[in-house]
This record gives sequence, structure tokens and C-alpha cells, in this order.
Amino acid sequence: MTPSDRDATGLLTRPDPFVQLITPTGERVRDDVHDPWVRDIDLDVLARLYRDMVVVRRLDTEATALQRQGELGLWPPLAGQEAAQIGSARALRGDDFVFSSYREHAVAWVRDVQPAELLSVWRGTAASGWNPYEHNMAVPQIIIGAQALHATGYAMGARWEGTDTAAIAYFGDGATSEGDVNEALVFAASFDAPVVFFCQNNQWAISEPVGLQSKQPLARRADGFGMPGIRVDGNDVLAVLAATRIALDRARRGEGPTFIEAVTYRIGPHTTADDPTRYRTEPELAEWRERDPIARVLAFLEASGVDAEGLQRDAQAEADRVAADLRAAITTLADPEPMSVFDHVYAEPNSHLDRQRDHYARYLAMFDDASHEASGSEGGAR
Amino acid sequence: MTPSDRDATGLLTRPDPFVQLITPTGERVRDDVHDPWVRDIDLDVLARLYRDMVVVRRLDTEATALQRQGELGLWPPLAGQEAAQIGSARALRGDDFVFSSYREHAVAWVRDVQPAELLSVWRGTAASGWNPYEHNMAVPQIIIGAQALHATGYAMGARWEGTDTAAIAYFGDGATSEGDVNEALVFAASFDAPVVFFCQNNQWAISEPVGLQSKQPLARRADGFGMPGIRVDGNDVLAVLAATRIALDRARRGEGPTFIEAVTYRIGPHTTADDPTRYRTEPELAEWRERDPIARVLAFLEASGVDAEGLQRDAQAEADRVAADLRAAITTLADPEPMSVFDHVYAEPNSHLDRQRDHYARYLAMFDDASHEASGSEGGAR
Amino acid sequence: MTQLTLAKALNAGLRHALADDEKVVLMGEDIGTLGGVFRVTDGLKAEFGAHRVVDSPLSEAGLIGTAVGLAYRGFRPVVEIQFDGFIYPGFDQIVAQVAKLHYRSRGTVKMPITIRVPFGGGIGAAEHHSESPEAYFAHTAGLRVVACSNPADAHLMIRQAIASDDPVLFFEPKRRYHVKGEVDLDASLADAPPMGVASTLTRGDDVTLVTYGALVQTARDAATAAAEDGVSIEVIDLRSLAPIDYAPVEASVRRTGRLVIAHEAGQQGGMGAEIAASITERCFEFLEAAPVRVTGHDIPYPPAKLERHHLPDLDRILDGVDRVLGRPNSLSGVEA
Amino acid sequence: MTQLTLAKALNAGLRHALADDEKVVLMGEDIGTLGGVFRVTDGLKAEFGAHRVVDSPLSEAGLIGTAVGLAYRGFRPVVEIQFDGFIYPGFDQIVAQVAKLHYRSRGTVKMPITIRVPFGGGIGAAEHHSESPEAYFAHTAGLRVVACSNPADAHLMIRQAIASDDPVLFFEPKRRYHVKGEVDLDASLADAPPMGVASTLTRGDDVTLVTYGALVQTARDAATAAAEDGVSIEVIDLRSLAPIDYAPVEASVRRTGRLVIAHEAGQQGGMGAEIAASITERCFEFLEAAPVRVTGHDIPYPPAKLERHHLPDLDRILDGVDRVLGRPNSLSGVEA
Ligand SMILES: Cc1ncc(C[n+]2csc(CCOP(=O)(O)OP(=O)(O)O)c2C)c(N)n1
Ligand SMILES: Cc1ncc(C[n+]2csc(CCOP(=O)(O)OP(=O)(O)O)c2C)c(N)n1
Ligand SMILES: [Mg+2]
Ligand SMILES: [Mg+2]
Repeated sequence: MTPSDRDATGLLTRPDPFVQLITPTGERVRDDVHDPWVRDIDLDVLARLYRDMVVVRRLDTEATALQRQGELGLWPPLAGQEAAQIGSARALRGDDFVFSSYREHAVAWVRDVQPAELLSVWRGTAASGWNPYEHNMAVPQIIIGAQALHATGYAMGARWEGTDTAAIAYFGDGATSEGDVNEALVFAASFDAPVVFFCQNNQWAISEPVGLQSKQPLARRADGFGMPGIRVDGNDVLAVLAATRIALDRARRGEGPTFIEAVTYRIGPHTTADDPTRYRTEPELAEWRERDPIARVLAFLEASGVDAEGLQRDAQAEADRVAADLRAAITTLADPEPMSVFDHVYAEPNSHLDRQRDHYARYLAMFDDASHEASGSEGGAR
Repeated sequence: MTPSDRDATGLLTRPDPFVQLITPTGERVRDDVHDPWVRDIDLDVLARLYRDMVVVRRLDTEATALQRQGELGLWPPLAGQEAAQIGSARALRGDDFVFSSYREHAVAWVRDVQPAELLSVWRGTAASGWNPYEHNMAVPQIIIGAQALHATGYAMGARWEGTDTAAIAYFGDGATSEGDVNEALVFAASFDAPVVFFCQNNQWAISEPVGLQSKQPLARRADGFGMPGIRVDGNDVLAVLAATRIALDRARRGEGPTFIEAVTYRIGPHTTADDPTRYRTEPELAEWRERDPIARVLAFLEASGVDAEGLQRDAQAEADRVAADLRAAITTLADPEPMSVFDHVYAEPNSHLDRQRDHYARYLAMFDDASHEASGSEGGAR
Repeated sequence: MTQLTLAKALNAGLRHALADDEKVVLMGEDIGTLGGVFRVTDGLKAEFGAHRVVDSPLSEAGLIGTAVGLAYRGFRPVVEIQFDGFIYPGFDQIVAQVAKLHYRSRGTVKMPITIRVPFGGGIGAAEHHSESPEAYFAHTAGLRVVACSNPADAHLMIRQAIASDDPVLFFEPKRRYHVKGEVDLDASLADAPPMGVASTLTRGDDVTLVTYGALVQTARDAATAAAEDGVSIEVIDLRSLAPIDYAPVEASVRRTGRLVIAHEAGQQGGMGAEIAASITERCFEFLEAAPVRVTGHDIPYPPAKLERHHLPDLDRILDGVDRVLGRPNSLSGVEA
Repeated sequence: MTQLTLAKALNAGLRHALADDEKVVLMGEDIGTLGGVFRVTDGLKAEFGAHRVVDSPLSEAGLIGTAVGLAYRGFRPVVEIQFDGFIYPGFDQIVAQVAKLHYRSRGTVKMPITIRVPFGGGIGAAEHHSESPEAYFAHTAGLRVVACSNPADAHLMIRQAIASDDPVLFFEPKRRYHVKGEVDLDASLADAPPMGVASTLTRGDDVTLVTYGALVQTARDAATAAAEDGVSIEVIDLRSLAPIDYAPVEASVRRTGRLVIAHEAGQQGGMGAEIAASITERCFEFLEAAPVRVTGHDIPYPPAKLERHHLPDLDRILDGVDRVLGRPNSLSGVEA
């Protein structure tokens, strides 16, 4: 890689070669290595992947709208990363376990998490939206990179138990700079852990371009840690599916971890609190919009003879239904009980906390319900 | 690298190719890439490098003896790593800055640290042996890997100041698993910091073989972080000198960091508290003894017509003198003043600590000097 | 004098420090081009350049560790930790390196590093964005720990922290970033009260109320409310948490005989424990009642909709005041 | 009953846990082949295999973070931190993950992780090998913190810690590893006192002396010495630091009216602060004097030749006893 592959901010302008099976304009690229891994993906299945992506994009838009309307405290949009998330999540088996960051809404969707459960955390009504064991998906992680180690440990355990279950860790380009992610690569390689490191390189870590984190394509990080690295077009759902299947297959066969860099783009702000116009340009955005993950699948399906209009209409209808259900569910979500603030700190009785809980209950009991409801946050419980 | 390159413990049995200019039996290997970097190293200079190594080995033996005799609390021997340390340290300029771990006694020797200063810390009389700015060498680091970040930050500063000063970080094979070392590679690459990461792969991290930390030769770690990695015979002082000069030259020219893996071996225990027979075999040791860094230089010098016997005699005499001086200096080192326990916690007055110091002075004043001297550690100050 | 928000007062203080000493460098995630997620460093990269206001890779250990190296080289790094809950990956570098290196080098290597930490809750944020980790650092020998509570202090104290040859953990009350106050941008540090000095905000005879950071405003409000009730509260803003300036607290407690300490952090081993223990040691015979701690619960920071049931507020502080005065309160009749 | 050293008692406890529950795995640096630098895990890898007693790569965050993942999978990891001073690189994973995940998952994910930490000084060690970081963890909601002081307790408490569904920081007094005592290897956990319970070691009427870990023996010695002097000391071994079992301390202080707390960690924000503040809250009207803290100084751990001027010892504890009794002492005549 020569310096001229990068623009002034260090952003990769001419990406390294990567796996791509459907081009941005919807042409199918033949690839002898990866095609066999998606032979079962016929037009029907691809149409379902398309629908997944349309739905999660709609879910994302609805969540952003809910935040703007004051129904959520914050929302980190996934727009642009639908293919990376749907493609990888659809490669998983039900018994595989997912460790995600805060942006993997589409992965949660694939894992059958209810959208309202997903949003409850961002509304601030619950510490977590679901029971990880019901979806085989951990509670999302905000501490950048920490979950990479959790996935590795989980995978070590699955292997020691003699199962062929795998774990997958989702994290961003920025996360590759944290010690935890690098240590996870060390442990995973050392113990041949059946784990897939799925890095969504969406080009930005809040305002920082990926070039600030690394001057190499991130997939190259893998080799030095003793595992294969795959660089895949993260906006190509079929290519992502193939790459993730390859990695999972390695994992199940006891060959250890794989690192996947899915090259994609965050189309929206980092979160609803962010203003991306402060750090990136309209042309850059326009360029990436042309690589839209959804449009290309529709184009390919259409070129393959599928009734694109009908598909689009159906998908949109499903998406709108999901969005409407979500809005209804989230806006009626009850606030948590005050005393639940003490629940689940410990799994076993704890003399100190039990006493503190008792004291706070006595404190609350001093106020009658009417005045209690009236107060604001600064005003307190009264 | 195939799995068969490793033995059951994961230890590398057939090392990757690496830079070697003098073979274990003392033959000079021609190498068009590296020879130009050591053209100035004539027989005289090489003889001086030989003397360096003999002296530091003697110093090391003396320190071990002093520890066995109760004069030091602990000692981490460098035996076997003389070439890696002397070769790299002799490549440095006086204004370059060294950040080492706890085993770089030979580097300290090259930086003109007095052996007794070096040992004072292991005797427990001082928190550090020297003023870093007098030797351009930081206080040694026990927290594994932490100094890699310090070297990187120092180098960033040197670059921002427009100088061509470089920094060098010494650490072990085990340290490559710590987040700090990996983060140092990230920062160094990102800021083109003029820093050399000098990893002495001595095959062991206490009882853990390097294969537990990495299944790849460590030098390969570099590429994924965007810097060159050099694998060098760490028992070949000439090759180490050449590799380090190359790295320093890159640093000075603003081309950023380099990672060097010096493949060597810890011949002694991890520290004087360690019993290596619990985890490694005699044949392994014997194999590495044959790659001795000192013997090969002498063999080469002898083959080149140098009076080897005389050289050996002179070197040994110097070494014995250094050892005797060291013993005299260290065994007469006074214990620190009790109240000095409070010195240098802060650079500026601190009301809390000043009060605590005052209280402790009053406490000590309760005891008369005679009884004070008599007490042991459990008995207290009385 | 200018009216500035606390965030802008910090910005002005940082600008001052950058202009005064070319060895001052700012480092952090998103502090350059973006100006920080709270805009505290807004405009400074444009003004001083990318080598003075440095966007760093995403790693807190990396940030603090390279700051140590820069300090070795003679720089005075000012590191921003984006949110309180993200300081822990840098904990080792802070506790084992930044705090100890002056001692470990026998005073030859200075660590004039300032670590800025927006801290505390009350903004309805997501997990890990509302923590109060100050007690960890106050328990760490070799560090100084301060917390500002208003624009004027913020402006002076950040400059003092940067000028200090000791490492300083500088806590900023994030929910007060937008509170405005008078700031004298031309104030000289020589005339300013040292950052280690506590500040008595209201005079009172009945109860001494000690706090810091965001709760200082709440404490003032509590004092106002209590005054209407005939209770006279002396509010002290500690400003420095390590070391603590006990003189004004002692003097006050000798008069009032009653001490209430408030903070957002949990109670077990929080700053309140240290203050209660120290004041009991120093003023035992003046105390009319045991010092009362009004703190966050000993729980992980709860979801946003529950935070008002975690954070001490005006009512909980007043309940603590009632407790220390032996007036009817939430624990009346409960055996201690 | 068998005579065992504290280290061997731990070893036997770990063996018990490994044999009882196949989900128990031991992880750490050098714990397998070498048996740990203190030999606490000696022989266990040979007995249970490399998947139950795991030599890990050199990374504390890696160790704790993978333990979290193993706990997610239903394992009960027991992580050894080689020395106290090396726990900080794992601090984030402990404080932000291990401590919070049960809460963050609304009770669905258990974190039955035991983190073993040889702690404290007095062995003439190098830097970072003699620290007492327990207060950091006692201030962290979601963790339990215990410290054993003798072989019998060590044996039972490590088994109880591993059996606990909550994460436990398990502190081992490294300078007492070689002290011998009676251990009942067949003791059932059902009959044993819970690890959260404090233990009163000597009865006394004049002063209550509270401590934990290595200083328990020193406190006993102090009580013996004081008895010769006519002072009767009640020594309490806290055993659990979070939560603290205050009942016996309270009961004792109600009788003695005087409390001394001793620990090796620094004073500012140490366990002594919490204990002094809590006992003052609970027993204010029974206190005859302010609780006295006898602690290490607030300094980085000093070089070996100075550690006896840092660590509380018998004489310093007795000076604290004199102080709380108002007898002539080092601070006599000094204004508080
Ligand atoms: C340890 C830690 N440090 C800082 C942050 C603040 N932060 C939240 S998201 C983010 C950027 C993450 O970038 P990336 O890993 O690329 O993921 P993306 O948001 O692009 O999906 C930062 C710095 C954090 N959450 N955790
Ligand atoms: C953070 C940290 N964890 C653990 C230790 C304990 N320890 C001291 S040396 C060592 C092994 C280091 O191995 P390596 O990096 O290969 O260096 P070497 O001793 O071989 O020179 C360990 C685990 C430490 N000093 N610091
Ligand atoms: Mg990103
Ligand atoms: Mg090694």
C-alpha cells in the first residue's frame, strides 16, 4: 500500500481488493472460492435477505424519529450497515452466541429480539432489553472492544465442552485500537477458539477516520496474530454471508478464529447526538450512497427476473408494520418501579445493599403518590 | 508456517528465516541488505562488542551471587541475551531515549549506568538507580509492556519538536500479549513515531513458552499494524546491530516505527526466585547453549586473525574488576533514611502528605536510636 | 468579566494554557476536528494545529501511556477521557505509572499530566456515561484530584491543573457544562486561590454541608430551602478531593457540630467515608451527631428512567440534614 | 484435621472445587505447569488437565475478559492475578463488566468469577509486588470482596467464593502463605460460617481492633502485648470487606467505646475510612473517642528497605491503641 492510496485525512481511497459477489449496480461477480459457500442462496432466499434489510432500515429510521420526538434518550443508527449485519447474522446457527456492540440492531433482529425490547434500553427504561439465553445474544456492549474478549472466552468454553458451537464478536474499526480486541486475538489464536471477529469498518469512529486507527487494511491485522483475515465488501450481503460461513466452518472444525473486515459505511450520524457535518464531506457520503447495500440486491433480483416492484412493495409493507408495532409498543412502555433500581446488583443476598434498599424504601414512603409523580429530576422524588 | 514447525508445547522448533551475519560457529554470512549497515564495524569494534558482552555476563553472574548471599532481594539474570542487548544498545545515539523492562542490564551498561546504581533497586535501597536524564534511559519497568507506550509517546514528542531523536522500547515475548504493547504499535504507526520496538523473544515468559503467546513468529505482528517487522538472530551481536541501525535510520528519516524480534534465549532462571527445571528440559537448554552469543564472536575474531586468547584474558580481567567494584559498592550501600519514605511522592507541597509525614516523624521520635536499629520488620520501628 | 458556560470557560482556560506554554498538548478521542463530544476543545485544533490538539486512536491506555512518554520528554499533556465510564481501560497507566513515576524516579521525572474527566449523571445517558469514579483516584497516592463546579473555577482550575508539576485528575460536572457564570478571562493565576483550596459558599450555623462537582448547585438550593425552614446551612465546595482542604470544614464543624456530605458516587468507600472519618478524627468533641452521608446507592449506574432514584437531590440532601439535626426523617425510629 | 500452610490450604480448597464441579476452571499466568509463582495451584494441572487449569497468555484484561465469556457459557472461572500490582490492566473488565453484568442483564447472566489476588507487603519484594488494592474493589458495586488470614479460613473461603453466584475478589495475604494451621479438609460448606461473616478472635473490653489479611496476626500479637499492659483488646478479623459484617463490630464498640482499624493500604479512602464512618454512624453515642486508623502511608509502595517504615506493625498498632485510649502516644499534644 502506497501513501497515495489515502486522502489527506488518511482515509483509504483505493481499497485493497476484497470479496465481492454482487456489485453496487447489481451484477453478480463469479468467484470460485466464495460461490460454493452460497450455492443454497437462491432468489427466494436472497429476496428474504433483501426484506430483512428493508425492515431493519425502516426500524432504524423509526428509532431515529422516536428519538427526535423525545421517546428515546439516544439512538445509534445502523443505516448503511444492513448488509454487513444481516449477511453475517444469517450465517449463524441458533446455538451460536453473539457478542455485539451498540449498533447491531439488525443482528438483534435476526436473533428474534423484539424491536421494542431492543429500544427499551435506549429509552432508558431497562438496563437490558432481553435475556441473552433466549436469543443467544449477549447484552450489547458500550465499552469499546470489551466484548471481543467475552466472545473469545465463550468460544473457549464451547470448545472445551466438545460442542461445535461458535461465537461471533461484532466491533467497529475504532475498536481495533483498544487493547481488549488485540488481546482477544491473542487468546483466540492461542486456544484455537471457535470465534469469528467481525469488524464492521464503517470508516469512522465518531469523528475519527479509520486512517487514524490504522494505515493498513484492518483485515491484515489477522495474520500477525496467527489467523486468517478476510476483507469483504460489507455492503454486499451475499459476500458477507459467504465470508462468515467460511469463518464459522473453520471454527466448527476446530481450526480456530477468523478475522473478517467488512468494509462498509455509516451513512447517518454516530448517534442522534452527533453532527457528522463537522467532520466529513457531502461527496464522500454521496460516493458511499452509490454503494448502497439494499439497492444492489434489488437490482440483481430484478435483473434475474424477480418481480422487483412487488417485492419492494411487500417488503416496505412489512417494514411499515414493524415500525408501527414498534412505535406502539415503545411509547406505551411503562417506567420502571423506583425500587427496582436495587434489583439484580447481586445474585445472592447482600447485607449492605439490602439495608440500603430498606432505607430508600423508607425514604420513598415519606412521600405520597400524588406529589411523587409531579416532581422532575432535579426536584427529586418528592 | 505449518503446525509441524512446533513441538508439543507450541515452541517454535524450526525458526522462520531471520537475519544472521555470524553463525553460531563463528562464520561470517554475507548479506547484501544488512552488510552495508555494519561496514564500519571492523575487528577492533567487534572486539569491543565482545568485551561488552563478557563484562555484562560477569556483572550478571556477580549479581546472581550477591542475591544468593542475601545482598540483593531478587535478580533477573540476562544470561544468554547479551548480544540482543549490546547489539541494539550500541546502535543508539546518546540523545536517543531508552525505555526498558527489568532485564536490560546490558543496555544500562551501554548507557553508562553504574552497576551499583543498577543493583541498588534490587537491593531494595532505592526506588530507582539513576536519573533518567543523565543516561537518556527511563527507570526500568516491571508492569509488562507499559513502557512500549511510554517510548511511543516520547518519540511522538521528539518528532513534534522537529528533532531526529528516536526512542527504543525493550520488552519480551510475553509482553506482546498485553494490550499496552499492541496499542503502542497502533499509536506509533498512526503518528509515524520514531520508535523502535525491540522484542527480545527469549522463548519464555516465566514458565510459559512463546507458543502460548503466539503461533506466528512475533515479527509478523508488525505488518498488520503498518510497520516493518525484522526477525533477527538475537544471539548475533552484529546482526542485531545492523537491524537496529536500519530501524533507527527509518525513525530518523520520519518513516516511523519498526518492530524487531530478536530471537534469543534466557539461559538462567526468570529471576533468582524461579526454578526453570519445573518447566523446561535440559536438551533445550543444551541446544541454546550452542548458540551462545559470546563464543561465536570470539570464534569469528580468532578466525580473522585476532589474538583471541589475549582478548579473552583482557576482557575477563576487565569483567572481574567491574564485578569486584560492584560488590564493594553494593555491599557498603547505606540503607535509606526512614523519613525518606515520604520523599518525591509529589513534586509540589501536599497538605495531606505533609501532615502524615509530620505525624510519622513524631512517631519515630518516640523511640531512641539504639532500640530503633535493633528491630526486625515484623517487630516494627521500635 | 464575561458570561460563559462552564464548557466555554474550560475552553478558554485550555486556550490560555496552550498559548502560554508550547509544551502543553491536548490529546483525546474526537477532541480535534470535532472539538470533543461536549465541545470543550472546540476550535482549538484550528487555532493551535494538529500537533498541539491531537485526535488520538481509540484507546485510553494508549492515551495515558503516550502522555507518560510525552511527559518524560518535557511535555505537559492534557488528556481528555470522553466519559467517566471510559477511564478504566487507562487505569493501570494512571495508577501504576502516572501516579508513581515521580516517586519511582526519585523526583527526577515529572508527570505534569492533566486528565480531564466529564463525570456524573443526571443527563439521561446510556450505560457507562454517568459514573463518578473519583474515589478510586483519591485513594491513589501520587495523584491530585480536583472537581470544578462553576465556570469561574473551571477556568482557573484547569489552568492551575495544567501548570501543576503533579498529575491531576480533573473532574468536570458534565450536567453543568451549560450553566453560565461570570468568568474573568484575564485573571492571573498568581492572584487566584490555589486549586487545592476549598470554598465556603454560604455561611451557616446549624449544619455544615460538604460536596463537590454537580451537587454544589443542589447543595446551595438545599441551603436556600432549609433557610426558609429556619435551618442555617454552611455549604462548602471542596474543589480538591486529594488532598482535601480540611481547614474550612473543620472550622465550620466546630461551630455547627453537624456534618452532611453529599456525592453521586456510591457510599461504600466513597469520598464521604474519608471525609466523615477525617472530620470525626479532627473534631470529635465538637460533633453533636454522627456525620451523615447522602450518596448514590451502591449499585451500577441505573437506566436513565431510574437515575432520579439513584442520585442525591435536594430532597435527599434535606432528609440528610434532618437526620443530622435529629429532626423527623426517613430513618426516624430505625435503629442505626 | 491436617496441619497445612495457608498456600496448601488454598490448594486443597481449589482441588475440592475442581473435583466438585466440572464447570470450575482455573486460569492464570504460570498457574499450570509451574503451579503458580507461589505454588498455590501446584499439581492441579497434572490432576485435572490443561482445560481445567489453564496457563493463559500474559494479559490480565485478557484473563478477566475471557473469564466473563466463560461465565456467560456457564463456567465458574477462578482467575489468579500473579501479584496485587498486576491487577490494574484488568481493572476495566472487572469494574465495567464483571461487576455490572448481572445488573446489566437484569439478573439473567451470572458472573460467578473468583479473582484470586495475593496481596500486601512485608516480603521485601520489588516494585508493584506489595500493593493493597482492596478498597478500589470494595467501592465497586456488584463485587464481593473477601480476605482470608489463616489456613482454615483460606480453605473454606476459597470454596465458598467459587460456589458464590456473585463475583468475588479474593485477597490472599501473601506474607502468610507459609504460616501453618489446622485445616479440616472434609469440612462441609453447609456447616461452615459464610464467607461474609466477620470473626471475633479475642474478647476484650477496652478497645475494638478491626483488621483483615496479613495484619490479623499482627493484631493478635498487639492484643497479647497490650494485655500485659493491662489493656484488653477485642480483635475482629473482618474476612469480608464488601459487604462488611458490621454486627460484631457494632456489638463490640458498644461495649468498648473505642475502635482502631488497621490495614496496609494507604489511609486516604482506604477501608479504614469506610469502617470508621459506618461505625460512627451506627454507634455514635457509644463512642468515647474518634475511631483511629493505623494504615500504610499515602505513598507509592516504597523500596524494600523502607517497607517497615510504611507498614503498620505491632508498635504502630499499639500507638493507635494508646491514641484511642487517650494515653500518651505519638500525637499527644498535637492539635488534631
Ligand atoms: C472504552 C471506550 N472509550 C470511548 C468510548 C466512546 N465511544 C463510543 S463509540 C466510539 C467510536 C467507536 O468507533 P467504532 O469502533 O468504529 O464503532 P462505530 O461506532 O463506528 O460502530 C467512541 C470513541 C467508549 N464507548 N468506550
Ligand atoms: C502486568 C504484569 N503482569 C504480570 C507480571 C508478572 N511477570 C513478571 S515477568 C513475567 C513474564 C514476562 O515475560 P517476557 O515478556 O517474555 O519477558 P522476559 O521475562 O522473558 O524477559 C510475568 C508474567 C508483571 N510483571 N506485570
Ligand atoms: Mg466505525
Ligand atoms: Mg520472555
